[in-house]
Amino acid sequence: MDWLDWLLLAARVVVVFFVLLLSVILLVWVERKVVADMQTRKGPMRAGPRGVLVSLADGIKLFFKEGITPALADRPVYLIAPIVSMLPAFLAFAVIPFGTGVTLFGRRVPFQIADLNVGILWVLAMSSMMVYGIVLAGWSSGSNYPLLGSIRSSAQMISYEVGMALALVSVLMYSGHLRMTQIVAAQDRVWNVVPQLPAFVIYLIAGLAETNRPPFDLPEAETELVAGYHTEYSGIKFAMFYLAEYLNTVTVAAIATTLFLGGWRGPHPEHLAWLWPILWFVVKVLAIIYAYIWIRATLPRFRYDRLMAFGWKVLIPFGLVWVLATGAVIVLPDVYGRRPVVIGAAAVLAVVLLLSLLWSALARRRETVEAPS
Amino acid sequence: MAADWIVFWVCAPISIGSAIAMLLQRNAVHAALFLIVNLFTVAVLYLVLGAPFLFAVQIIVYAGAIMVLFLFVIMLLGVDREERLVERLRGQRTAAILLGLGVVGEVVFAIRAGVGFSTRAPAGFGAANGGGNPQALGRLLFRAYFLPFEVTSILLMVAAVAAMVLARRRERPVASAERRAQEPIEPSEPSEPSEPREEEPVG
Amino acid sequence: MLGQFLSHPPVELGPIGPELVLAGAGVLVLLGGALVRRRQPRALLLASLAGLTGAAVVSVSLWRWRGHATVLGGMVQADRFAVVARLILLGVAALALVLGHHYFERLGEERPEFYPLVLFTTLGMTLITAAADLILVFLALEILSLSLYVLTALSRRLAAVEGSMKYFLLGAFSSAFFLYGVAMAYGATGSTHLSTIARSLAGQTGNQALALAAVALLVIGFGFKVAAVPFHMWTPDVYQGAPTAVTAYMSAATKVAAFAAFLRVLMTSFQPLTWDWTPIVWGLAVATMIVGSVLAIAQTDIKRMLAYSSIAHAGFVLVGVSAATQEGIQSALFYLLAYAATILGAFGVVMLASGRGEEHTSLGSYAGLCRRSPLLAGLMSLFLLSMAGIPPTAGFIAKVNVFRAAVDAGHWGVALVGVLASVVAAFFYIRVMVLMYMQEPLEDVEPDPSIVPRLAVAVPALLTLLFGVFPGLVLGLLERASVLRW
Amino acid sequence: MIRLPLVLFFSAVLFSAGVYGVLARRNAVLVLMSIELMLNAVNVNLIAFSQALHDLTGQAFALFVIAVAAAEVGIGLAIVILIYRNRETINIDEVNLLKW
Repeated sequence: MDWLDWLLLAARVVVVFFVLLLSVILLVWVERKVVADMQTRKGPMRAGPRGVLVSLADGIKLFFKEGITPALADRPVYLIAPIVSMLPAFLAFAVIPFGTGVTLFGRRVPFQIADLNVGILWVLAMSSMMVYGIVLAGWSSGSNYPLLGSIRSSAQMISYEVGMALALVSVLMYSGHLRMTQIVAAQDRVWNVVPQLPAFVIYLIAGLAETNRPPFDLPEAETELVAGYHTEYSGIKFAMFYLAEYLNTVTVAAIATTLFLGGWRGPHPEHLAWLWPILWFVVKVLAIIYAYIWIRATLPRFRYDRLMAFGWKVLIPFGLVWVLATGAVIVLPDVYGRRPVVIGAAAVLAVVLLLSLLWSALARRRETVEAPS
Repeated sequence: MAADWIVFWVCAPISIGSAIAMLLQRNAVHAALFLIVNLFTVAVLYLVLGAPFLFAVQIIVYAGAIMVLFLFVIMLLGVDREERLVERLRGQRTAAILLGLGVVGEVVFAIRAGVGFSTRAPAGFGAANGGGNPQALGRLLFRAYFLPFEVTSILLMVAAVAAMVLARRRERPVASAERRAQEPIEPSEPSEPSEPREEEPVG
Repeated sequence: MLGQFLSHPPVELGPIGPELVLAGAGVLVLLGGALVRRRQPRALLLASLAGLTGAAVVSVSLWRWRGHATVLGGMVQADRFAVVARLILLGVAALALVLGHHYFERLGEERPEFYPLVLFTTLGMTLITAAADLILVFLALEILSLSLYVLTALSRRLAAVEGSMKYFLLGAFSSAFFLYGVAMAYGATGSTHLSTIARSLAGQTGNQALALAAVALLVIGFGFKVAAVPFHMWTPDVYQGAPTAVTAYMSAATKVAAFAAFLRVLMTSFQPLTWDWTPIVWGLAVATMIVGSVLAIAQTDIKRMLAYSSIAHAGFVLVGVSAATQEGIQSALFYLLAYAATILGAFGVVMLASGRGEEHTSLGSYAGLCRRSPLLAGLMSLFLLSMAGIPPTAGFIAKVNVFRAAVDAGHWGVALVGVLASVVAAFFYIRVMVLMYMQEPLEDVEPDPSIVPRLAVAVPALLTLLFGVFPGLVLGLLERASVLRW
Repeated sequence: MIRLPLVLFFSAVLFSAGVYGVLARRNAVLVLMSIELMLNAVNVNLIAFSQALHDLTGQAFALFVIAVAAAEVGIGLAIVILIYRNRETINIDEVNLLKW
């Protein structure tokens, strides 16, 4: 690598950083508008045309607001928590290929910051880091509501991370690669969403929980916990949490796009061949985000025990069965050939497993109906 | 000066510094945070030492799961108040320092005594890492080491069952109310003081 | 695609058959305890016993194993040493299950987890006796330790929980040392296979200094598990705090398993360094025998006294280990067999004689036991005599064998210290007998009248007598089992 | 490539820091964290050897160690919670019902 490579890398980092920030500003506006539309309201209208500058105005307001540190706060941790909550979202984006790349100065510039050979694990690692910001914020505030929110969130995020990891595992088993570019390359004929639909659904649900979006926004549950983990935060530090939350949403959507929706793939004309993939990528990410907003506008918040029960008793067993099924589909033909007996037996087994899952879920439903606590 | 050399000399001092800071920290949460820093720097060292897969695993498992569990327990128990660093048993700290120095000394001796390390395999690490580090590690795990792999699964199952058995509060009959009324609320256990915190919901 | 991963080397599952049976039984019993609505502890007990029996049958069939010496990528050794050690462990587990079933039943507590945990612990123990790779040794060690920490805390008594914490913290501490030792061995020789390490050290291609560091660290790790002296601090508390049935199990089985692995690692991997590690083992043996015997005298609680006595016994086994010969292995194996039977029986009697749970474990409550229950007093005396090493019992033969092995290997001093320590130890064993037979009962403790646990205690008593009178019954088998190759 | 003795020395320092923590700290959770530090130091060792020997066994072993560490922490914290429920303290000096 010479200086030009380093320069290009730095340029990509800076561009991605600012595009992400910009996207968050737009996203907040989009969310408010969409939710308003679904509730037949108009939403923000004042700042800019159709209120598009509303979040910018919010940001400026927060920036100039007085930052208050509670007397009981643990100062250093209180200060680093917002930063810690922002970092993983940015870092996770580093491995996502958002386009094919372009040739500049006679060298190939991929539209991706770093193509790690453990890309999918990097994503997992960063999503497991997301919990720290919230946990530390809640603890360091020296107050009860934040602490409760953070304890809830650490349990919630760890639990749903298992489900998310299972979804990722089945994808990586199916595509046989850990590297993001290769996973995208392996989707040249069929997007992973088709053969891996259950994993996609698991990932989307777990992603909601990981980003603490409604209906999984227990850590901040404003009706019960004031504002949860960021109750004691104000000004720019609060803005950072806000930013982190939306950044996480964008990142989760981008990962889902890359792993399941074929990444930047899509039909496009030869003209401006480098631009179309980026557009496809953005469109797909927006579609997922739209679905998230829709869910937010539709579903009420989960009760905490239901949330944990769903994560552990439905999502994780289902994910495990799916990993098993994926493995069987990949491996059995190699071992036993494509004999109808084997396929039949496997199908019967799969049906039995699914039925037993269903049965146990129903049985539990009956129990809770019988004995309300 | 190679890049990995620089990375090592940046990470190793931070790592040792944070380990020592963890030991001297009175507040349990701060100590946990320093341990997280330590684990991160060590993960980066794994990357430099040719183990990218372990780098990711280290962050996912240690920093992402184990340390969160630690923080969770520290917060849940509310044991994060300051700990007295005054030693109760006299000389224990001295003994600890001596033992620690002993370990370092032993290793230094071993290293100095065995200067010429036997690097038997002339083939480079690239050959061992054929097809990428995760792939090579996977082949190793599922061929030569598949018995330990399965044994690990038993270990994890035992651990899961065990943790559940230990941390579960004494079970109440979940069934209908009349059965609950007939049974004594606590299984009688004369040798133990009653637990006042029994009524809290399990988190 | 993943299919390429499947072209693995031929799989010979025979030599881990006992472990497979145990794992299957463990999972079944676990599911049975968790899912079956009307939990039947007796059904769980019978299922577990069936699993143990199956594992024992498979182990016996391995006596005439004709396949490769090591299987599954060199991970598991299929030799007779492992067969014998496994059989001892399985027998101990079966008796302990019967005792434990009775213990929790009498306490009125439902502990369906007890059975699968004992099965998994036994799995770890049997696996460690056959493990031919340090990675597997480490994993099996962790399985057995982790389950034992939980078994210790199973009764939820305060003393049990505190014992469990002490056990856990020190056990995890020691396994870190063990692990450091394994890392050193790997660095010194480039392998974790026991035989490859030995070949590398014998051929002088390995790094001797690192290997020595490895031996030292491994000895620390094993020393904790077998409760050898500078590393014995956890033993009294854990043995006293744990439910007595669990104490019986772990005092007997842990020592057998840990010593089996210890013997295998030292006598195969580090055989080329024999001259370097025997002094360490001597030192441990001497310290362990003396400290164990002397501290036992000061105890006023029967469980603590037996704990110190088990520490002293670890010292006697170490005497056999330090001989570093085939005779040494044989004598150590016989000692372990005799010790397992004796300590299991002794703790069984303690369980039956001390009321519900651990109500009466002070030595004082043993005064006049022969009035209240002549049978229990008689059994206890037999076990105490065996521990003291007095003739018609297995303990006598075991001690004689161990000392002879040491003397034959030229270690006079260790044998002499051993004899002296036995004399000291005999004092407190006989003191308990005097209490039982010659004093009036102080407290009115009704010993447990149940038949089944008494039978479970009578079996080791019979074995103690049998091996004491006709040691030839097993010595021949043990001789053929005490060949460790690399 | 970083010289092996340097890495070994580094890991020995980490390990002995862990040893010190186990022996000198009184809070059970911190003792547990110190044990994690020791295991971590061992992993550094294994991976350094793995690189020096051009052999992946060390990395596979480190993977197993991480799994075991996770299991150990799970059980250890469960025991800590259990003891806290009984005694409202996790200071291992105050847990002195049983003698050393």
